[in-house]
Formats: sequence, structure tokens, C-alpha cells
Amino acid sequence: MNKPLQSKSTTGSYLIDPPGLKSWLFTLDHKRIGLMFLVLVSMALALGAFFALLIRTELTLPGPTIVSEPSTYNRLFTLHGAVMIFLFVIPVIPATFGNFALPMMLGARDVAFPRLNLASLYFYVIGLVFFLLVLIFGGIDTGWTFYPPYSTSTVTPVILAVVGAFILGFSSIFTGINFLVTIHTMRPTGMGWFRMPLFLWGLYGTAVIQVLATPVLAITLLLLAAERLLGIGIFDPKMGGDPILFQHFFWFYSHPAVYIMILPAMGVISEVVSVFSRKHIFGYKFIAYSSLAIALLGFLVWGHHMFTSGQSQLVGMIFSALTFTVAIPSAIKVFNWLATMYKGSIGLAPPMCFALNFIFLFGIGGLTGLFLGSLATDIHVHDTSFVVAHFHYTMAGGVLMAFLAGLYYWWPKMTGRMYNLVWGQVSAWMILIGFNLTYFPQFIIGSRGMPRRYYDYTRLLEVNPEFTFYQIISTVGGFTLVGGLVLVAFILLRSLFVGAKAPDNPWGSGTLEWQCNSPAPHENTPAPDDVGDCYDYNDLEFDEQTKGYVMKQ
Amino acid sequence: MTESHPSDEKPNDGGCKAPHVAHHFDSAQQQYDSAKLGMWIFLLTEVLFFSGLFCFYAVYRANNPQVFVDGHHFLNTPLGAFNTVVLIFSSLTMALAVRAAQLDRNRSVVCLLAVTILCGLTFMVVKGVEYKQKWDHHMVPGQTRIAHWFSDENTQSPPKKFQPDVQYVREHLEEAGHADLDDEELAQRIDNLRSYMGIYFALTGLHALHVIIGVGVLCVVLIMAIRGRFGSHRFTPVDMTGLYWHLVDLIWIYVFPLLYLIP
Amino acid sequence: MNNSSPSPQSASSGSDAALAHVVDIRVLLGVFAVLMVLTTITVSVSYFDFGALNLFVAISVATMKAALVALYFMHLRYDNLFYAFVLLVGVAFLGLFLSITMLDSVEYHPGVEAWQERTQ
Amino acid sequence: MISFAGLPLAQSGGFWLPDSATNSPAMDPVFYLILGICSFFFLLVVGLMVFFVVHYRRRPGVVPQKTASHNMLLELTWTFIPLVIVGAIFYQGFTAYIRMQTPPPNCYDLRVSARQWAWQFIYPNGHIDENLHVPVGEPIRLTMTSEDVIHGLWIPALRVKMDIVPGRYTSTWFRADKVGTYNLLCTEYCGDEHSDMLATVEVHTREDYDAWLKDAGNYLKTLPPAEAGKVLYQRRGCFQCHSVDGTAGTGPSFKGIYGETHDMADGTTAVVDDNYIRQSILEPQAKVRSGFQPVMATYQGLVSDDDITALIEYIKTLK
Repeated sequence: MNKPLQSKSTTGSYLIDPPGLKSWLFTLDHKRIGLMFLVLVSMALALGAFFALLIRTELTLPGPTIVSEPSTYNRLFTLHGAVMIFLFVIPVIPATFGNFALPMMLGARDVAFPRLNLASLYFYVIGLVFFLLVLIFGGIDTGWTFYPPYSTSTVTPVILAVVGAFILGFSSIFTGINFLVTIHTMRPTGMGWFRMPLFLWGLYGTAVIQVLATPVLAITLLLLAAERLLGIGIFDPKMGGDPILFQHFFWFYSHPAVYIMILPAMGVISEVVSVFSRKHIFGYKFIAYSSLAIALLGFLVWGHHMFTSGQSQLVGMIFSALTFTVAIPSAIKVFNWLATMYKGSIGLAPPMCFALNFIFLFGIGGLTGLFLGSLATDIHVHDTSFVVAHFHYTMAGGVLMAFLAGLYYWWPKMTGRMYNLVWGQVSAWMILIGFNLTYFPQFIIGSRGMPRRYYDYTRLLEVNPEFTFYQIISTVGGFTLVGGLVLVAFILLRSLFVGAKAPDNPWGSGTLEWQCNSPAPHENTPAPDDVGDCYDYNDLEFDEQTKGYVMKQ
Repeated sequence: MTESHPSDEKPNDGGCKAPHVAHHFDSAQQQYDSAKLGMWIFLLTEVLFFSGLFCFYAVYRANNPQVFVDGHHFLNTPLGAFNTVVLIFSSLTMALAVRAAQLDRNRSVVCLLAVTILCGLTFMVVKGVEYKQKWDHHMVPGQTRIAHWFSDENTQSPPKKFQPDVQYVREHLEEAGHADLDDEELAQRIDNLRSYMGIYFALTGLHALHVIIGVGVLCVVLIMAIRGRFGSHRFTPVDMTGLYWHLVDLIWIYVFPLLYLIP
Repeated sequence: MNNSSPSPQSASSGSDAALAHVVDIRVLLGVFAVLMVLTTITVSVSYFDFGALNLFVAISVATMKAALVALYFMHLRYDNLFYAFVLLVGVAFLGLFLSITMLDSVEYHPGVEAWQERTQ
Repeated sequence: MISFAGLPLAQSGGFWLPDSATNSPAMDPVFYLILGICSFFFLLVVGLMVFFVVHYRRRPGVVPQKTASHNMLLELTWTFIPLVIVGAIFYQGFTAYIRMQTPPPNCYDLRVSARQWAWQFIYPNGHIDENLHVPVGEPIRLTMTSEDVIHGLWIPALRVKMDIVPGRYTSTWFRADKVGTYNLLCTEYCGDEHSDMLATVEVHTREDYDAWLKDAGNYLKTLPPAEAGKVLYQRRGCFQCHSVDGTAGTGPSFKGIYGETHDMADGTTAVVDDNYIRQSILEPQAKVRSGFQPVMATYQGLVSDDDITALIEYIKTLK
């Protein structure tokens, strides 16, 4: 039962209260920190997408096209990967929507440690600066994975990038600690664990991974830097070290890290699917537990990145078996979302369009993961464009779609403005089509013989003349996809100037953050004594006057 | 700590909270519990941070046991044992400081924190003596490079070599019962020592960094104690620093036998 | 997990109740004495060679010491069980990381040894 | 140039996998099995999704119907059915992997040495070649190591892939059942010329193979030194970094280099003579020409004195 809140906040919008630049720079308000993160990660996304377009354009035709040197191309794909992973997909949803919505969804006044939260923002900025320095000093060419001994012998500024990633790790850990503690100690009296919105379960699972895995990345990067600077004999075989050990260390973080990326994305989709179907989410507990299951199982599968690396066969088999178990909780979520839509009243506003895109693209991404988890097939497709396509379907098709769904969903609450819904739908179609054109051909060329991280495929054409055709399709798709992203940016920025004033609850959501004014007031409204079921929409009805949902009289 | 804007100070529910309870908490207990849970999760990240080094130690030891037999002869066990005692004693004084803070004994808090800081400094001095010995015999991986960073020479950075004092290594290995090593075998063993010294400096170095950070935080807490900021209901900073300091002790409890004691 | 998390309302009545347990000073001093004894033991046994047992003895003694520090100095014995759970999760993940990585490297080590023999 | 040969109609083999050159492609059935399962579930999920979106789309006056918000039986069903399916996939992949990874007892052994950015295949008679020549229908085992960074050996037509790691040996095996020429590529990113680190697999009949091997191993004796040097230049992969037409690659071009004096990175100068070339092959980092990175790995122990002499003679001819 949703009960109207007793008192609306008396403070002004968080955007203008308190006023002034200084109040923004030193703010402890989670909503402002979330909004600043949104600006920063969007910049990182733009930078990463720019590199992606250069890579795609280069690969369109065989031979050098716009990038004349392989060394430049290698720097491009490394920077694309590093920027997208460390600066975009890992922080994006927890740092923006997590920060913005988590305390409000809990009915708390702020996260448990607001200063730590601000520190997280500034560590992100410092990390960003380090990556920009890498760019200024000519870029690195190790791939985002920093495998030694290449990374200990290349002449590019690896240390700068390593330090940057190290600092971003702190940012991530701070967010994780904050969310864990906030969810544990600051839930209101009426909200038990299984009354929390599912987005919070996603964030909880993410935070668990962030605090457990990120420190291992930190030590790995420190050791890599020490190896490169001093030769301490850990990873470089010339000094008596073991390069496979680095891969274990690296993937112990970096595999769970993909769940850092996808869990909050799934949380967003759980919210959106339920709200826009006007149906209670189906199988709440299964979805909640599957978030925890993914978080924990995610730690047991890192070796599937190493099936052909020289890892022992025994360990390969163990990891393959464990890898398949992690497919189950993801499958459960997808089935539950479908069951939620069953017999609903499905409204196709932009957030829902992107949620549907998510199910479509993540479906392909998740299912093609079966090829990579299975030992025999992984031998063939490992390190090919097939893998590139797979992780773009999960990471971009998953996280980016959920980011856009969440952005369209929370935008009215963040900015107090409505955007053009029809153009929002157009952007969803454009991105869906562009995405599939870009990455589907890469499955085909990958399994047919196209390795990843290849600057030029001229010499492969003799055996595989069809590659050129697929690469052209892929590039056309790439430009469509980025065009779609630009359209999204245009629609949303335009709404800031000409958008209608947003109602308090434009979508009819039951979670607490929609019970306050839009844009959210500076002071969060504390939760009522009886929080009720946030997926119960019976009490809400559409009000023609405000164009939003209100409590039934 | 960053500036807090005015509205942060406004108590939200009519001033029934104690003044040190931040605006977003309902009660002092909630604030204390949050801080403590946050601290424990932070300690969890510290455990996993060191796990990488312990993992490397285990892997390297399992595959090259001989290197560890050789290597531990180069460490000074009495100094390590002394440092262990110092660190455990500092843990005791830290625990006592927390207790004193809980019981409103502010002067005891100040004294006990000061002793803890002194122990931390003693630990660092002893560690410095050990490092100096290693440095004098060129036992630091990449030593020529480090020396080059601190010299005024404007030449190209030298290669990352490990070239310890051969005579010194030979003497130590003879003490350990390897009297008749020919030159080739000695060179091989010296080469293998690089990874051992690598793990030694990585483990003790990162631990020492934690001690330094701990001492720094303790100094801040000490100043707060001198200014009388603590009492039976507001001792969170002492308690949290204590937890951190105990963890640093806890890690050393493992590092010491693994590096210094096991032959 | 619901019950083990610190409850927000347990002391909302005011700030009169103590925030946490105060450890008896005799317990702290006693623990310190035991830690010193254990340190003496572990140092003195290191002068004798027990072969494969060396590692076992050293780790066992260290674990006993660590447990004492965690239980009494870090108040785990008196605190919410959830904190102990957090610490144990850390140890468990360390174990997971270490055991699988070690299993693998021991498995593939013959390939490294063969190479070392050939090049030396 | 976009040629129409680029259309996918021209692709050989199936739609997904290239032609197989081996009769024991344990991988292919597993690949198609997973593809079938994936396609089924994708169509199921997306089909239901589209059906729901169309059928239950929001219309005026139509309200959502109340359904149960959970159903334990249903949820356990869609937990266990996928579990059984992925278990089956694991089992298929696992057994195929065992077959792919267990070499038969009577393998023909070849050694592979990879370096930035060339392959060296070392044959039983000591001959080193830049391409892989194998007899048809016989199991071949490759024992591989790298001299610098991690590389990866992939022969798509034979479904073989294994990383090549410095400081240790890795191995893999295959059996080629069709005479022909196939691609062999590096799949582990290894630096600038990664995408140029290609070789071919030449599958011969046993007689042809024996004849080739006998012939190939003899060129140092049968050819004049300068021509033998040219063969070495090709086969040892020198061409990957050093051109003979004057364009600078990763390393200096060999054209007209003999007898010239050059600035070194450390500020000295050196004359390119026999001793300098010998030193540059055996200790490449000793004197690096200015403007080039010290990236070459040593050939110590990989080339004989006769090889070096032949190479010097070849370089002398490049005016």
C-alpha cells in the first residue's frame, strides 16, 4: 500500500538550494554528486565513442585507411577499452543513478558517509585526469588488460594509466562501502530487506563485488608498476616472474567487474519493466537472490578468460563448469521480467523502449556467452571478433541500454523537465538497429577467422574475401549507433530549455523517490512509518491536470 | 574534511539528537554502527589488497622452495621479532586507549595514543635499519634505477637489474650450509633471489606504508584527544583508528613468520 | 542477514545507553601476555627444522594470535556477529583466490621447469 | 576497392565456421549444438517479449489484469531447465575439449618459437622455417615458446588455438586431413605488427613433405652465401622489421646499410661492418641506432655462424 507522505519538503530544489558554484564543488548532497557524476561519465562515454568510431572507420576497408600506423591504431583500441571500462561502464550506474536515487529510495536523508561520497567523485576526477595525461603523452598500446611482459616492455606511458586505474579503483571502493553501509544501517523501520526496490538489490550486489574485487586489482596494478619500474621478478619471465600469474590476478578482479557493470543495470531494468507494465514485479525474491548469486558466482569463474592462455587443463575444466552456473541467475531475471509483462498494460515510453532493447541485446550477449564458456568452442573463438561482439552485446547492449533507460526514467526527477517522448522512441530504434548492424557481423567474421585487435585484415582476404562486406556493414552500424547516442543527448539537453515542467510522478512509479517534488528538493523527505509495497500500482491514477500520477482519493 | 554547508548543521527532527550526530542519522547509535560497519568493510578491502601478495608468496614458494630456503637467511630474525613485540604492544596500548575513551578518561587516552604512536615510529626505525642493510649490499631489485632517480645525472635511466654484493651473498649461503657453490650455481641462485627480495620488499614495504598512514591518523586523533573531543558517547574516531591499527598488526603477525621464520 | 545487521532503532531512545561494550582491562592484559608467549614459541621453534611441519606450525600460531587480536582487541567477541562475518568473508575470498591460482600454477609448472632446464 | 568477392555469398564452409581441414573437428558439432540452443531461447524470449508488447500494449480503458506476483513452481522450473541445459552443454564442450587436447601417442613433434613479429617453426633436422609445413593425416604436436611477449597461435581451418608464453613451453596438437594451404595467425595482441604476424600452414603428402624438408634444410650448403642469406632473411622473419627497399620499419632498412656510419641512441657512432652486424644479431640492445626503439630480441643460440655469414653477404648485396 502506498500512502501519501504526510508532509512535502519545504526546502527548494536541490539544483538551486543552496546556490553558488562553491556549494556544488563542496556539496555533500548525494543528488548533486550523482548529477556531477552523470556529466563526467557522459564525457567519458563521448570520448570512448569517439575512439570507437576511429577504430570502426579504420577497419571498414582493408589496408590503412584513416589511421596510417598500426601503432596509432593500437593506442586507439587500448584507450577505447580503458576509457570505456574504467571511466564509463564500471562507475556509470552506481555513481549516477545509485548516488541520486539510493538514499531517496530508502527514505534516508543521505548516504551513510557523504564526505566519502564526495571523495569518490574527486578520485574519479583525478583518475580521469590521469587518463587525459596518458592521452597527452601519446597514449598507451597494451590493450586495457595490461598483459605483461608486453606492458612491462612497451615504451608507452603504462605507469600513468596504471596509476589512473588504481585511483579509479578507490573511487569505486568508496561508492561500494557507502552503499553497503547505507543499505544495512539506514533502511527505515518499515522497510525490511525484501521490501527494498530491486534496484537497491542490484546496487547491493555490485557493492559487494566492488569491495571484494577492486582491492585485488589495486595490488595487481601496483605490482605491475613495480615490475615495470624496478623489475621485482613477479610477472616478467625475464626476471624470474610468471606472466600467467598476472592474468589470474587481473581476471580475479576483472571478471567480477563485469558484474559490477551489469548488476545495477539489471536493477534499473527490474524497476522500469514493472513500472511501465503497471504490474507487480514477478518473483521478487528470485530476482533479489539472483543478484546476490551473480555477485558471488561471479568470483568463481575468472579463469574462463584464460582457456587458451597456458592455464592448466584441470583448472580450465573447473572454471568452465563454474562458468555455466552463472548463466542461471541471469536467465531467471529475464524470465521474471517477461512474466512481469504478462497481462500488464505496457506503455512504450522511452525508458521501457530501452529496457526492451536491453532484453533483446543482453539476450544475444548472454546466450553467445555459452560458446565462450564451453571449452571446445572457446578454443576456436577465443581472442576473435566473436568475443568482441559478445562483450559489446552484454556490456554496451546491457549497461549502455540500462543507462539510457535509467537516464530517460530519472531525468524528470533529476532536472524537473520532460523530454519529447516520440523522439525518445526514435532514438531507441536507431540505437537498436545501429547496434545490431555493428556487432552482429563481428560474430560471423570472428568465428570465420578474424582475430581481435587487428589493425589490418588485407592478408586474410585471400582465404576470407567476405570480411570486407561485413566490416562495411559494421561501420555503417557504428555510425548509426553513435548517431542514436547523439540524438539522445540532443533530446535531453533540449528538454532543459523547452521541456515541459515535469510532474512529481510522471511514470506512476511506486518507489519513494517519486513521492517528492520534481526536481527533487534539497532535503530528502524521510520515509513514512509504513513503507508499503513499492510494486503495487493500484493506488496510483493518472491525473490529466498535472500529466502525472497521483494517489487515488 | 570538506566544508559543510549551513543546512547540514540543521537538526532535522527538532533537536532531540546529540549535537555530534550528523544530520542524516537518526541517532548516535545509528551513526556509530554505520561508522563501524563501514570500517569493517574497509578492513575487508585491506585483507583482499594484501591477498595478492600472499597469493604470490604461496605460488612462488610452492614452485621454488629452494629460493625461500636461501632467501630467509638474508633477513634479520631478531630485528623482526623485536618489531613483532613492538607492534603487538602498540596494539595493546591502542585497545587500552579505546577503553579509556569509552570510560571518559581523557588523559589516559592522550598518554596511550602517544605510546602507540611511539611504538609505530620505533617499528619504522627498525624497519629502516633493516632496509639500510639490504641497500648497502645491493639487495634491492632495480637499485641502480632508484639510485639514478635521486642522483643529479641527466643520463638515460639504467636497466632494471638485480646485482647484489656477490661476496655478501656467498657468505650468507655458506652460513646456511652451501659452502661449495661454483660460480655458475651462485649466479643462478642470485638470479632467483630477485623474486624473493621482490616479495620481501613488496610485503614489508606496503605494510610499512600502512604503519606510516596509521601513525599519521593516530597523530590527528591524538590532537583531537588533547582538545578533549572524546567521551563515552563520542569515541568513534579512536575506535575506528584502533580497528585499523589492529589490522596492521594482524597482517604483520602473518608476514613475520612467513618471511623471517620458515626455513 | 536481516537480523544480523545493526539495528537502527536499538538506541534511538537517546544517547544514554553505551554505544559499545567496554572490555575488561584484565582481559586485554591477559590477551597481550598470551600473544607474547605465542610469539616466543613461534620464534623459538623456528630454530628447529620440522620439515613440512614448519609452515603448518608457523601458520597455526599466527592464526591463533590473529584470532586473539581480532576477538579481543578488535572487540569481535562482544560486537555484532556481522562484523566477524565480514572479516571471515575476506579470509574466505583470500583462500579462494590463493587456492585456485596456486592449483593452476602448480599444474602448469612442469612447462616452466622444462623451459628452465633447456635454457640453463 | 570493394570487390564483389567480398559478398558473403563467396564464403567457403558454412555460414558460421570456415571450411574444416581436419576430419576430427570435435569442436564443430558442439558449436552447432550451442547455436541451436541459443537460437531457440533467443526466439522464445524475444518472441514472447514482442507478443506481450503488442498484445498487452497500453490502451485507453484497458487496465492491467491481476496475476500472481510469484509462483514457486514456475520459477523453480525455469531455474532447473536451464541448469540441465547448461550442464549438457558443459559436458559436450568438456568431452570435445579432452579429445582436442589429448595428443595421440605417436605424434610428429615440431617446435615453434614466436617473437615480435615472426614465426619460426623448427623441424626435426634443425631446419627453421617461417611457415608451418606438415604431412597430411598425421598427428602433429607443437611445443611452443616465445622469446619476448605473449603470442597466440591460431589455425582457423584446424580449430587449433594456444597461447605462446615466454619463460615456459605450451603445447597443442592437430591432424590435418586435407592437402592445401591454410592461414596461421597470431591471436594474442603482441605489439605494433600484431596484425602482420601471419604464416601459412602447408599440408603436403608424406612424400612431398619429406622432399621439401630435405631440400629446405640444405640451402646453406647448396646455395651461394648471398642467396642463402636472402632465404634466411625471409625464413627467420627479418623482413618483419627490416625492409630491403629503404623504407624504415620497426628497425632500419637493410638497403645500402653496409659500410655506412650511423648515430647510435647512446650518442656514439658506429660503422655497419661485419662485427657490427654480428653484434646486432646476437646482442641487439648493445648498439641501437638513434631513432629506433630497443625492441629487438636476441638471436643468440638461434642462428649459427654460417647463418650470420650468409646474412652479412646478403646485406652487402643490397645497394
